[in-house]
Amino acid sequence: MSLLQEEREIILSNEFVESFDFAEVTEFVKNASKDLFISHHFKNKPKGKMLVQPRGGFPTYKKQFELSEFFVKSNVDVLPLTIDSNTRLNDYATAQKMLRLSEENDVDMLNGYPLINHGYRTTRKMFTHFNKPVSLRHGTPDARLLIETAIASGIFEIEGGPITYLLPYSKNFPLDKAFLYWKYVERVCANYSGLNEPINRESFGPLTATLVPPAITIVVQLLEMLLSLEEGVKSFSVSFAQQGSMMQDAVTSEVLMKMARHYAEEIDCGDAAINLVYHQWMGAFPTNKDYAEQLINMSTVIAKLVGADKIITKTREEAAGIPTKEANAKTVANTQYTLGILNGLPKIVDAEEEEILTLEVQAIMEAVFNDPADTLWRKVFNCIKNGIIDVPFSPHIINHNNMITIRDAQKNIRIIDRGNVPIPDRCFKYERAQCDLTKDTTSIVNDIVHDIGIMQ
Amino acid sequence: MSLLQEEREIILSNEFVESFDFAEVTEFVKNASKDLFISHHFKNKPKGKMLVQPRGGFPTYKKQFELSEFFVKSNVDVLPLTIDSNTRLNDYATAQKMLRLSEENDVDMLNGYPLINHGYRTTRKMFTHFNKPVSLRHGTPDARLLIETAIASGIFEIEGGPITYLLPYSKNFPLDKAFLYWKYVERVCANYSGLNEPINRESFGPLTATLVPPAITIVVQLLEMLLSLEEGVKSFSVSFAQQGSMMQDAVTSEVLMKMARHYAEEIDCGDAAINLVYHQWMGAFPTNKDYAEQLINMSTVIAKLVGADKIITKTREEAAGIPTKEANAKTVANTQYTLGILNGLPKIVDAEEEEILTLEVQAIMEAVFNDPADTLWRKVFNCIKNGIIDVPFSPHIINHNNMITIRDAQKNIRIIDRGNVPIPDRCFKYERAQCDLTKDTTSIVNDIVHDIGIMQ
Amino acid sequence: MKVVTGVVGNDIHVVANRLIDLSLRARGFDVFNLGVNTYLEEFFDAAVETGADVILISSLNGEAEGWGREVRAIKSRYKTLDDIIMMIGGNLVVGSGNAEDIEPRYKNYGFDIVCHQIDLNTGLDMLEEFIKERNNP
Amino acid sequence: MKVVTGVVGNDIHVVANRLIDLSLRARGFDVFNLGVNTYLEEFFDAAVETGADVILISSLNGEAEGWGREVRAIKSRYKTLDDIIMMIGGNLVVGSGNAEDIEPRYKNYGFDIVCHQIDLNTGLDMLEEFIKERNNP
Ligand code: B12
Ligand code: B12
Repeated sequence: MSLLQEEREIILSNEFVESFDFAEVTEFVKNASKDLFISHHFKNKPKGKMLVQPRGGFPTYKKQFELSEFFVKSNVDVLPLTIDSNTRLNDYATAQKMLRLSEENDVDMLNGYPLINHGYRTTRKMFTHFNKPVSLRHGTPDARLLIETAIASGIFEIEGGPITYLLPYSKNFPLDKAFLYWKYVERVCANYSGLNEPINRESFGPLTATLVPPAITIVVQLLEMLLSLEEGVKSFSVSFAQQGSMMQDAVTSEVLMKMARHYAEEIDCGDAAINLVYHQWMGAFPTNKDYAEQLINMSTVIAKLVGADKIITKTREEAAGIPTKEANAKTVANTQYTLGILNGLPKIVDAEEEEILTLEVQAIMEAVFNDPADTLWRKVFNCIKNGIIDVPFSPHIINHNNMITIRDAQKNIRIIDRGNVPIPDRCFKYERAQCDLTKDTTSIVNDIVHDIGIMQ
Repeated sequence: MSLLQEEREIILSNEFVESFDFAEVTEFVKNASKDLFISHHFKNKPKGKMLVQPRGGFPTYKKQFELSEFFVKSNVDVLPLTIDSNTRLNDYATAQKMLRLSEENDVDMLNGYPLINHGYRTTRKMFTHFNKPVSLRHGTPDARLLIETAIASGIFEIEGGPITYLLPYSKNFPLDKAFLYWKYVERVCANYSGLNEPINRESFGPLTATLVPPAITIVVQLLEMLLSLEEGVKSFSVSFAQQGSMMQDAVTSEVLMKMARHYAEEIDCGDAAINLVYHQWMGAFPTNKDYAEQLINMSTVIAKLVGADKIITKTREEAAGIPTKEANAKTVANTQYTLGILNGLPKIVDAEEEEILTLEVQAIMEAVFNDPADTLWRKVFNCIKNGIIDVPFSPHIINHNNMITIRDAQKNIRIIDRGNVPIPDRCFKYERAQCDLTKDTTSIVNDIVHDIGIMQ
Repeated sequence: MKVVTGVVGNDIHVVANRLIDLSLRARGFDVFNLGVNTYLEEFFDAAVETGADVILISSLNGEAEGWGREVRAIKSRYKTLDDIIMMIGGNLVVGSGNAEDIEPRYKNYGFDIVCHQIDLNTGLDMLEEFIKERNNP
Repeated sequence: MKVVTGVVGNDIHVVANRLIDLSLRARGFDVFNLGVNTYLEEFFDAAVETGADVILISSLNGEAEGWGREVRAIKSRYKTLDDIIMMIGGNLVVGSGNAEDIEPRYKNYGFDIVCHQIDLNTGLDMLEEFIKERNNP
């Protein structure tokens, strides 16, 4: 705790940070309303009820307040707080300037809420007023200060992780640093978790949302979960986004949840709550907005089929640009309605697919554990560096980009080139057998191009 | 054939009927484009492709032509032709008057297309022009003349049947007459079926669309199919509408198709093609049009899950009133899009539910076959009269209305009072066991009221 | 209190009719339910026969307008029905229409209570209110 | 023909960039792909270094406008780039915008070919057309 304290002091010594009164923050968290904790809702919600959360963030307090108010009226279960991109890059000076401009004129000069500049004393007023759980969406590799401020503000769910907020979002931020910064975040979350209900951590399973095979998604989810539980976090959400084949989504959810529980127990963290979050389709959207709505509705149906605890929504405006708050509210209302009328959902199983996927995940996890490094984060770091973990379409320079995936006739994502990822031979043979690989290279490339925009 | 010929002459001797040239009609059917026959499309469509059909009909030739043109542009697979209600009641004089008024002014004085008054020579021009299969939607107990005219017009799919077009649509039209009039229809369809591709007959499975239990729906489908195949029809579509529970829809489809094939073989009609049609939700609709769209989209997903060969669409305007052609086109486009992105659908099974439903259907079918009457239609007639077949919420005076159904927690429709329907004890016990029947009568009545509008 | 109810014209939408029957009974009315597909004369005949206080008409399929226009003419032929409460509800036009136009029009046709796309229980509350006010003006 | 390509600014949307790379190669271009998150200077530096004929810039996340305004100023510092073909495409504004306004604005910034929300293959056809016309005016 003393090392943490030292680090704390360093990150707080910043001219844009208000003075932190940690004793007061501790008191606040201790006595905070249970309703602010999403972990509390996960624990107590009626069986089968899925929490609905939209996306959104505005620069000024006033506009963010109005957005939240609008969302509360629109029957959201979880409020989002999306952070602007300057704050994400720890550039609080620019954020400050743009916030001023946004407040003085009536134009939004930031693409999210600059939490550091507003500070926790102000922001806490907003969220204790609404008394709904809030989820912090950022994308920040060094989120240490951000998370301190968030928790002090009453934001008790933190999205992200060293892998999922880095590989899809960055070209060259040093990965080892990201691991260390996130270690700090986990510890802070863990420390506060003893005071009241636990702080919930959520991993960002969609990754690049582009032809990522389920084995990679699951491995990344499991590793971020383990890195978090290791530090003492007691409530964790694994997540993934609609993949394009219902069957593959069902199998992914099954394997993900089984393995998550298994590995949590392996490290003696069986007492932690593990939740499942499903993202409505995160890939390229149809430009026809009516079609976008069909796609979104289908995502909701699948979310229920796979038994998600929370769903994160998209809007009909996704292909066009930043959605209005009305579009967001409409999606929430539609999603809530659909969840209400989804009845008699069948259990879906595919024993062979489940076995293949389980073997793949086990093989990659084993390779990670067998890395000679001393700590888990170093093992994971090495495995990304040497391509044992390889995320298709990651823009990051450390990522190998040697695994190649395409869709089979049923639109399942299949691995046709495994790069350095230790997919067992039997599984690899199975994956390739599902695809038509007799075509020439040009046709296969055309297939990949088509498969990216599969929902268009 | 000579008896038929006699009957033919009687129904044609009507001042509103154009003179029929049967030799010419026979030649026309013999040489008609295969594309006009839905039976041809059912046979040759790619595996898994579902035909999409909207609803709609207008009084004047011009408006009906425009509607069809609009539909063709909107990518429908099957054109609808909905008949006006005067024609349905064989009141061709009123239809004629209203058609004149509609043509002279710019107001639609009829709620559908008065096929008899337009005649087959005119109407055939329209449908050979578009060269798409057309489905005749009427609701006529005595449809003899209508079907002669339809087939001569190039309309090679006829919806309805003596039970499904009577019990939901009529208060006191004599049921025995309906059976005889439909026998004529089946024979005409059968006779024309030898000339080219078969004429397809389709039963109207939704019935009253209100808490009809699957056992009744299936029995009625099977009986109308048998009455049709008996007369020589070679292509038949059974149908049902979304019921409110996915699992129950899946089981219904499974049992319906298995039993349909079984009973067809029993009467040596195994060579007939049997298709499955799914109706998007037919019950009370939400007044919120966005919600209506969610519901419709969900229907499409289920249609694919149950493996339908054709889907009949609803619009977001269902609760409000007659939908515009734009609303219809939008639904078709959305449905086609959704069908296109529905991939990797899992197979759904529930062995226990399937067994229970199969036993119920078998028991009712056996009771029908055991009726002492000499012909199948008389047996069916007797069984409706004595309540062995009982359709909830039928307005017809012959229907017993003694079977009471409610929804269980999963929104499956369950029989809690079997009336005179021979539901086997074991099944009846199972059905009741799914429901909470400890409540008082008022609460149960309130539940039923709520269950009717389940999708609202 | 005696109520004659039914669905007017060639309309066969029976679900609301069944619910109206149940709800009226639950509120203590004596109900004479003529069911669907009932012509105007049949309502008046039944009212005379049973000595009803209320005629409660449903219409769902868009036919109401046509029948509404004939109410005054037909009712005037029945001497004993001057005081009967006339009520209509359901979907009173083809398409959706709007209540502000529809209500005065139907009052003009001779209805005391007009419930276009109004929920059943709200409608029956209106009926009970109307009866109370008439009894204690 | 040599093309330098990449995604401008802090934009990390990489999918289009990978497809552009493949498509240019398929059409016979020599491709120098700088990837995502590439600043304006880096494009020009690479063009000088490789002797490129074309700079093809992508922008997806709405940042293009900010960078576009600086093109003339920065490019003028490079003596040898007067004849280079400047092309930009993707999603060139925050939100959807409309192409009629956007195209002239970007031409004004110094771009020869502007493809706001235009399909990749159509855009590359435009490029080849442009090259042909320039060679045989
Ligand atoms: C189920 C249904 C059918 C079933 C009916 C089965 C049966 N026998 O009952 C079937 C499939 C057979 C059918 C057939 C037809 N239908 Co239909 N049907 C419906 C549907 C989907 C639901 C009706 C229902 O049961 N609702 C549930 C009950 C509980 O609600 P409700 O009827 O609205 O009643 C509530 C209120 O109105 C109110 N209420 C009713 N009466 C009164 C009276 C008073 C005093 C008060 C206070 C309140 C009140 O109380 C009820 C509870 O809140 C509606 C559309 C919708 N609403 O979603 C179309 C609808 C009513 N049908 C319609 C039509 C046109 C037809 C057809 C003519 C054509 C066709 N589509 O085939 C045929 C033939 C009918 C005929 N001859 O009249 C139209 C009417 C159009 C209009 N008014 O402009 C509708 C609106 C559909 C549409 N958009 O086209 N239909
Ligand atoms: C997948 C995706 C992501 C992934 C990206 C993974 C990765 N590293 O690539 C993730 C989830 C990480 C992500 C993150 C973000 N995203 Co994003 N993302 C998308 C999404 C859904 C699909 C993009 C895609 O891959 N399309 C498929 C490719 C093939 O199509 P394309 O990129 O449009 O390119 C085509 C054409 O534009 C054209 N083209 C492109 N360049 C050029 C150049 C020329 C010359 C020509 C001729 C043609 C051309 O060719 C391509 C093929 O036809 C879009 C929305 C959509 N379109 O549906 C949003 C979207 C682009 N993202 C957006 C935003 C704001 C972000 C974020 C800033 C915020 C956030 N939502 O978290 C972050 C951070 C990104 C950053 N720093 O830049 C916005 C941009 C808003 C705007 N322009 O107004 C969009 C539109 C979503 C939205 N509605 O808000 N995103």
